[in-house]
Amino acid sequence: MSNTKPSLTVLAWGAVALVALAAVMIFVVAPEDADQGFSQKIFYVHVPIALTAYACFGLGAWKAFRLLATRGERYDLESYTGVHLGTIFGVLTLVTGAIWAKASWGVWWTWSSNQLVLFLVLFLFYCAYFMLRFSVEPGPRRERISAVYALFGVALIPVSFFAIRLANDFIHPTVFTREGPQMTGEMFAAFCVSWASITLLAYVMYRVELAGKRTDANLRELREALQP
Amino acid sequence: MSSADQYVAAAYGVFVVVVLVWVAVLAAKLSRLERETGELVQLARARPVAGEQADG
Amino acid sequence: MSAYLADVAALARKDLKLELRARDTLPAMLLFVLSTLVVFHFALPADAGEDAAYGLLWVALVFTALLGLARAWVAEREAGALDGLVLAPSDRSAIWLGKTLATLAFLAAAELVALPAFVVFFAPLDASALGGVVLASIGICAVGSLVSAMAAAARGREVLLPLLFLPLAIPLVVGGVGASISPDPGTYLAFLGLYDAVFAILSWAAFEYVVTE
Amino acid sequence: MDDALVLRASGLERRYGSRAVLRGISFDLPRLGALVVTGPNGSGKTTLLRLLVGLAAPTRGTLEIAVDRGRVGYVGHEPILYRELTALENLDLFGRLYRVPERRERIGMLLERYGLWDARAERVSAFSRGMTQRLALCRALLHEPALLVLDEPHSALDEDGAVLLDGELVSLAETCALVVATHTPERLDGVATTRLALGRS
Repeated sequence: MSNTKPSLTVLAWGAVALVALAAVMIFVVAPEDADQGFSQKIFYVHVPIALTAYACFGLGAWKAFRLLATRGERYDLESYTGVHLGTIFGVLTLVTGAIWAKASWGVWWTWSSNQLVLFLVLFLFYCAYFMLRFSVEPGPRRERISAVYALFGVALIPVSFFAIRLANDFIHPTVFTREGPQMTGEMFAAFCVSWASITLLAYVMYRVELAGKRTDANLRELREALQP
Repeated sequence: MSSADQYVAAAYGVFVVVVLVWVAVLAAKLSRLERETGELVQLARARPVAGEQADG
Repeated sequence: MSAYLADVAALARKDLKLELRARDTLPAMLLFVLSTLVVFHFALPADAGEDAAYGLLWVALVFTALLGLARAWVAEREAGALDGLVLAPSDRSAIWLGKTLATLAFLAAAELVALPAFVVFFAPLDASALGGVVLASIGICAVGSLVSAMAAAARGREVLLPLLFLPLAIPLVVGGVGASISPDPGTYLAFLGLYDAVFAILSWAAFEYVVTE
Repeated sequence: MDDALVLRASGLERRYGSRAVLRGISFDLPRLGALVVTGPNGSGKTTLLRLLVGLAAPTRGTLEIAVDRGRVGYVGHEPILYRELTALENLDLFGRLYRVPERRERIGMLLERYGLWDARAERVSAFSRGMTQRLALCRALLHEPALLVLDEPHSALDEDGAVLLDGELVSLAETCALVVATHTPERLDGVATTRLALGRS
């Protein structure tokens, strides 16, 4: 079937170019932050990765919804890959966030950073997604249950964020907020390029991983068909 | 390297490492797929071609 | 609509009848919540403030609910009874609603024992705290019934259920504890209400896809 | 699908992961027809029946059924009853869910006809396999189905139980369409209008 999507190679090269441009923008063009100094550079990778993780979970949920709405068999692998990639970027968000917390406040973990805590909750939730998926027999039942769970995940994101903000009111009355640093033009440009590059990179990874999983499935079916 | 530089290097380093690990995992899958397709080709060749089977 | 509610009532009554006959879930939940509170007494340092006690009440309630949820679909799995319910012409969400109400009844019974015991052992509970318990219990049973139905279709379901349920229960614990200790419980009760609305509707709509192919 | 048919399957396929349990199954079933499905264990008989009653969805192919869910009766390998409820309680619950008119009378009549009236207040867990099978049949007939699907109904019955069932199938065949998976097709010769032999896939 003709694949109307932009070809993977074009996207891959695009991602490489964009990441290179982002690196230049971050380390050369963007000035150093006035008060945080050089460690503020982590901002340019940590926040885009977090936003990409949200996007992947959203993609996984959207494909899950399509699976439930149209019984389309192909959406299961797409939802699974989306959630898988979202979890990878989620872990990356936690790690880079911890490094930034260490650089900024000298502690590896802080419950007052709402976004970090949210990613911890989501990490627990989506690990359970894979536990669930691997303990149900392959077939329509597994696809539908995984899809429903992926949809719950997306509903959990805003609810948990609100809950964590509420929780911080009584765990740390003195809420330690760090508003976004006042960004100069170049800083903001560097952030946008970095965000675009990481999002595109994630999409390329999604397409490559999906191709791998589809080939795997096709091969199993072929092997079973050719079996004497 | 000042401590700030170390942390920035660590953050970007982790990002690059994770992407490379992902690439390595994909590479492993690719080589497995290559081996499996090879086996399937043998299986396909071993089967009598459908046409011959008719009068075989 | 009344036929739908009649189905829900019949299904919930069936669960209560089975439980009164087998008496294997409710007594276990009552003893579990009491022994958990006693264990917490020893777990808390002598000078621990009341806030810590409220936090532990919610840990006790969540894990007691988990005990009940682990047995939620046992009767349906024996002898393929769930297929019978799925085959019936009634809307499949009635199966979920019936199970949610039955589980809520068991959890309420356990709370009738746990809350007075908590007041005696630890600290007083005001109206907003009780409101928090009621609202959170609804959320626990609504989401829990669906999640335990998912786990029922999997191998290793006893291990899987807590993993699936606890992340979803975190907002409920935040709301419940907040309603107990915060000077301004209103926002927490409103948040619990929002959670119940969102996740009850989601569970109600999604249940059909969990039990059919 | 013209209305003389109650069931039409074309190119039905069902796959679990990569394993195809059913492939290329096609048949039609007239309104009052009786389909007898035979085949060794693991040939997909149970899977096909679960597809027909809607407990499973085909991976490929189409299945048209002229009967809605409320008019299908199914007796599977599992009795599909609550073990800790009594016979009466089981039939009462399913009777409500299927909105059976004059539920009590119909339950009494069925229990009487299948020799379970005396055991009506006993729990299914105390039933013998034969009694459980008969109660499962009562559950499937409770709402006067237009399509009755039976998965090896004779397997748990003793000789006179089987003879009783054969008699029932003959009278049932006049009022509803039948699909019976069996290892003893000869018992259904008088009733069968269509046959389907599933080979080991």
